[in-house]
Amino acid sequence: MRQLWETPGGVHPPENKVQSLKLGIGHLAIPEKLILPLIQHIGDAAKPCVAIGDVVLKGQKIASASGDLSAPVHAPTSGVISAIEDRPVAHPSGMSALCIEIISDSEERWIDLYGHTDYKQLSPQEVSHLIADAGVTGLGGAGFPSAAKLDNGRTKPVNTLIINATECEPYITADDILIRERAAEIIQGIGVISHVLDMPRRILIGIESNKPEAIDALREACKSTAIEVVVVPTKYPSGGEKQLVYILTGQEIPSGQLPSDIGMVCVNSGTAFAIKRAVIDGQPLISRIMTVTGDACGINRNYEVLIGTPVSHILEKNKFIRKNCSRLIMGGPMMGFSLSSSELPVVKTTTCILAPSHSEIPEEDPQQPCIRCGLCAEACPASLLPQQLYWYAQSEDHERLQAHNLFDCIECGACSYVCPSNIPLVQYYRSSKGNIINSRNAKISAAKARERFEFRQVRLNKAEQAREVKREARRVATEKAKTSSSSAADIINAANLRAKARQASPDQQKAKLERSLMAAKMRLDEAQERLAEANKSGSAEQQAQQHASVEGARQKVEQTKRRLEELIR
Amino acid sequence: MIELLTENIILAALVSLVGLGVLFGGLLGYAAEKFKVESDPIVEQLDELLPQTQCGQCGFPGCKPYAQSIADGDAINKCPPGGQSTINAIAKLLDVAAPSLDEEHGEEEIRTVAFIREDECIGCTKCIQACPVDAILGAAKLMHTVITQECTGCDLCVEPCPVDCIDMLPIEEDIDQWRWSIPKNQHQLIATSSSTVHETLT
Amino acid sequence: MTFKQITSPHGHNRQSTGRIMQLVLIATLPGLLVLSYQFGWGILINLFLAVLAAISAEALILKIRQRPIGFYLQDYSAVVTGVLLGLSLPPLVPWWLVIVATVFSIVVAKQLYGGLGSNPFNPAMVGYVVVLISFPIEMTTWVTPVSLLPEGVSHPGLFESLTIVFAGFSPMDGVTGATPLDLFKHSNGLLVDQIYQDNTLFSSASFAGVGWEWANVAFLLGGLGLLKARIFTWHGPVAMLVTLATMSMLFWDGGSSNSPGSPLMHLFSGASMFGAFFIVTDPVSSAVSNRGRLLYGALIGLLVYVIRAWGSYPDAVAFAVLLGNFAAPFIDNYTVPRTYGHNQRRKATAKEEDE
Amino acid sequence: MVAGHSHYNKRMQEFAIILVSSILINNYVLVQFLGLCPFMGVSKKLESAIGMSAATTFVLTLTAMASYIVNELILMPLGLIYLRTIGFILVIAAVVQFTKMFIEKTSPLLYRVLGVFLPLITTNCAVLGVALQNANKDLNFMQSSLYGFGAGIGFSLVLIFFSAMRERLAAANIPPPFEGAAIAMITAGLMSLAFMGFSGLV
Repeated sequence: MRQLWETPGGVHPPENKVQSLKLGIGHLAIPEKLILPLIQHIGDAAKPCVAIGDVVLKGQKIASASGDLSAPVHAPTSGVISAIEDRPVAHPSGMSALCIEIISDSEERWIDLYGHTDYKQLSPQEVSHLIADAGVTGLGGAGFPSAAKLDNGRTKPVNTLIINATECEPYITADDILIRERAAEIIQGIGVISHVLDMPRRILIGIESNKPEAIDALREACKSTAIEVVVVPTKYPSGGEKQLVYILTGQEIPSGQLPSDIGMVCVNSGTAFAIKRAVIDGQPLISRIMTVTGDACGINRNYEVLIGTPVSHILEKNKFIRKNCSRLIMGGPMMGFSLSSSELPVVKTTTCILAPSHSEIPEEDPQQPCIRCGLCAEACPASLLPQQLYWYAQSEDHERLQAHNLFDCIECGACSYVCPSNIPLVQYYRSSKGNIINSRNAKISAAKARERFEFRQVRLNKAEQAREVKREARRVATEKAKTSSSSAADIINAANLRAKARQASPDQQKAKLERSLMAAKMRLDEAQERLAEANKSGSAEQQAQQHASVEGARQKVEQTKRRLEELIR
Repeated sequence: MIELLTENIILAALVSLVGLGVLFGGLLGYAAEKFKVESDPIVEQLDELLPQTQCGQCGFPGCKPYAQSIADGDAINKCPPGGQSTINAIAKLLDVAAPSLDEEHGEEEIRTVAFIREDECIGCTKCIQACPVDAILGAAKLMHTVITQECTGCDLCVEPCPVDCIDMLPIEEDIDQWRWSIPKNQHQLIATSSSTVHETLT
Repeated sequence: MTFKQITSPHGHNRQSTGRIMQLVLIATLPGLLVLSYQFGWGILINLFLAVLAAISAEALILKIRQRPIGFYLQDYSAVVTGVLLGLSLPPLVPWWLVIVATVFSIVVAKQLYGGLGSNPFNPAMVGYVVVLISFPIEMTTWVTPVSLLPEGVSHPGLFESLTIVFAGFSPMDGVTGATPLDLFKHSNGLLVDQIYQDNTLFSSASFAGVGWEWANVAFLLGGLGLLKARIFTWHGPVAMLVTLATMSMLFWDGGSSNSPGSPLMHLFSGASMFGAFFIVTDPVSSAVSNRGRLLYGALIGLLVYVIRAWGSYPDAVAFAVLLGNFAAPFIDNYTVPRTYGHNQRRKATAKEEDE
Repeated sequence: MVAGHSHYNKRMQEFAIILVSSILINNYVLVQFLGLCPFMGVSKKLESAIGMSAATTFVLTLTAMASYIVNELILMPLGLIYLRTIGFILVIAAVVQFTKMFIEKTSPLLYRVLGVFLPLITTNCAVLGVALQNANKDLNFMQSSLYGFGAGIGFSLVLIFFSAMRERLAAANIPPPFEGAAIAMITAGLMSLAFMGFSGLV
């Protein structure tokens, strides 16, 4: 059995996973409208590449990635693009972001897909490009674009590929059911990933001990492969990337760095499945497995839900009773955030919709003062001092917060869970992190502003000096001029001399005269044409007028010719 | 010599103390030479803390002169763009109590950015000369526009514009600048029993 | 449908500050029973007075600061301070002395610093020290344990004790006597074995002074119960007791005349166990990290021994704890645990750049 | 050899007693209540407290030595005992001035942070107290300098612990009338209460 390491701290919240595992993966009716936010991942938002009114097929790309850290968005079903505008999005702030709305025609007409069952012939770059093009992002909840993560993995040698199937968050059973029903496809996905990462030495699947059926299914599927299924003791948060890497390998990811910096890549099992669908079946990421659970919902079950389905549509289909529900949570009870309304769409990172009853997750008790009892420090998996961080977050002492390693906090919620005084510690840390980042950015922009200001000062001084030098030269010249006391005649000659110097040299004058001669000739022909015209149709005084202008043009030609002969003599 | 001193005490007292004074004076003179000190680096650190808007609301032509005057003991609460956080930072550096912002120099508002209404701009370059950080793009008789990332919101350009086509717009927050706020200060909580409604934590 | 927005995490375990304080109160029961068995009704009267004074003082201050009284009193911290003071004051002390101690500890040592959680000193010990220094005579007259009472003399009954406490009558002679530590302090030249033979306090004791040894054992049991309930970690109490034992071992020269007593005697007499499990583990005023608590406990153990052996006060747990509290913030700055992803510990005063 | 050894042992024990008594038993700040103004003034930040305690220990040790020399070689033979105070003030002023220059050269930030409290060491009653007490107790040179050093260490120990505590109190929710110096005074009072536990130790 592989040696395991034990992470410090951690809590054991009631799992509540049984309710949603009674039934298999269900399917929902296609919602009438689908809302697809353009930012469903870490990085820059995608750019729409369709217009309002376009008819789109299922799986067609409707927004392309922009910038190096981004992911495209595809149409989850065939239909018509009805709007591209700002809509409220599932985000703790409750603010809105740019979304594309599709009215589905419920014909489910697929775009033609190009699967690559022989992905091994393709080079890792091409396969990674396929993954990127299919819009695959981390489905574990973070939403890091998978292609970017695998490319990171390729720049530095990767010796261990870890597939995260722990799913340590209570209530959520999406990965569990996916493994039970589609283990083989996940293994194929792992094959694709290891191909992209140039065959890492070790491939481990970390799964918690509270999922016996899933473990058997995985062992069955991995029998003939080099993949090792490792059963990890059940403890929240053993599923965090940093925690799982430590549990399986005993190594710690250095602060502020990625697992790829120590030769490891950690991918969620759902993402591996999506990668298989993207590369082998050519299907973009348009739907995901999601748990709908909580006592306020009549039916607790896992569904394969189209991305962009409004939460209200899902709740409707699961006998949801608004009166019983104390709050609506997207994600698990520990790290999920509460939604302000049920009209918000499901996105790629939605692992679960939790509608707990008042008894399940009761109203929050008001916060009592912190007695530094240290239960939070015992629960912290990153072995920080949450009570000191809270103390300095309260008094906004940024220096001390960073000295106590605030940015190593993974916001897992274990400390707030055990805090006897009900202090929302994680919110204190999130807002302090935000403030520190804001003040850091302000400092950077202030430094830039100072640089620009100093450069402007230098520029103005240089211009001033240049003007000064010119003024000086002119003063010296007039000075010299005054002291040389020459008479009035000399001054006139000097002026003439200056004028002649400015006269152009003879051959320049000849060229100028020739040009004016040609111009005069052209005007003469024009005048004659107009004269002929006037003779044909015009009245008497028009003919006289044209006659005069012809005469003038002819004289001009004569005059230029004469000046030219004079010059040649 | 010693007997002479021990008889008349006054002379002894005089000689000993003056002697000591002279001795220590000499010692300190020599030490002053050895420990010569050049310029004061504190101005640099103060300038670091100021928001570099070069707006002049503190009464000085820029941030550096104000930093210099703080080093020479000027009041530290004259910088409205920096606001209370800058005052606290300076107070922490100089280890003095942090006063509140001096109203006479202006209040601390949310950050604003200059914006030129392009249809009214006549291209007179007055604002370009006034902008301390060259954040306005344009040339004589050609269209002017403000580079929003570079503008520090010091509104020095608003006043010289003859057609008054520049106005200061607040920077609105979009979704990835949004930050969690610190929970309401629970010490003033008026909840008498545990079941009171905990108002929404925005 | 709109919903209320509440921060994550959404679940919570059933632990609460009030429940922790209640558990601490329950853990003091064994000690309370043994003490009142040994020393009569005095302890219970003290306890009752102290708790009453603590709650009313806290309620008064909360009223002045317009804070919701019910909400803050429900965390039982005032009751705990009252109980700790009640147990540490000598039985049959005058009532006003208990009131002064409790009101001073609640008002000055706790509420003045902003209520529960921001008081740097342990309120109970501050109250005890204030009273110990201002009224030395009342504080050092204890009651002789029940098994040593001369014939025909028994502990004053409840009513009689009340008259002693409130009306100020002096108890019957023979009822009051010295504590074992007192005896050692003023043993002026007697060899330890001599003290053990001729003084009844020790001769009929099993290992460290009649009555007191069982009280300490009872508090030890209460403390172990709290340890099992994971209310606090073992670091604080163990560090203190180990240091106290090793110090007394170091200076234990086989019972010569000026020896301050055997390690066993020190561990099980006076307020050692009570201090180790109920005062050193007060989370608010002690150090924060595990390594910090080790240092904090060791410092207190050392100071207890130093003052007991060479100081002028017989039992120094209160002074040692206050000195420990005084050093706790400094200890916290230098005992920050190593965080995940960092190769070595960082000081709390570390600047941004150094890693 | 044994005699030498025991003699050596006795001297070591004597030094230990001097040090323990000057650091803990009659600590200059919390038991003898000397040197309270820098104690209250500099203890807002830990860094400045450490800087101040180093400077004060340096001055105290130097003063103890210098005042011993001045007292033994000049004042005693000339019988000018009544000139002790003025003489010691002269010595202290010189030593502090020397330290001021030394610190300004080596670490300008510390010099800026200590600010007015560095020259204030001259008037710090603990420094004068040490010098006068040493002179009254007619100790030899080694003992008096050890007393000075012990007093410095005692002052530093208490100042550093107090500043760490005040930094924590800065974030506590103290009723407004008691914020700042008031709560510092009360905390110092409680600390001196704790130090009374050491009375009679030696």
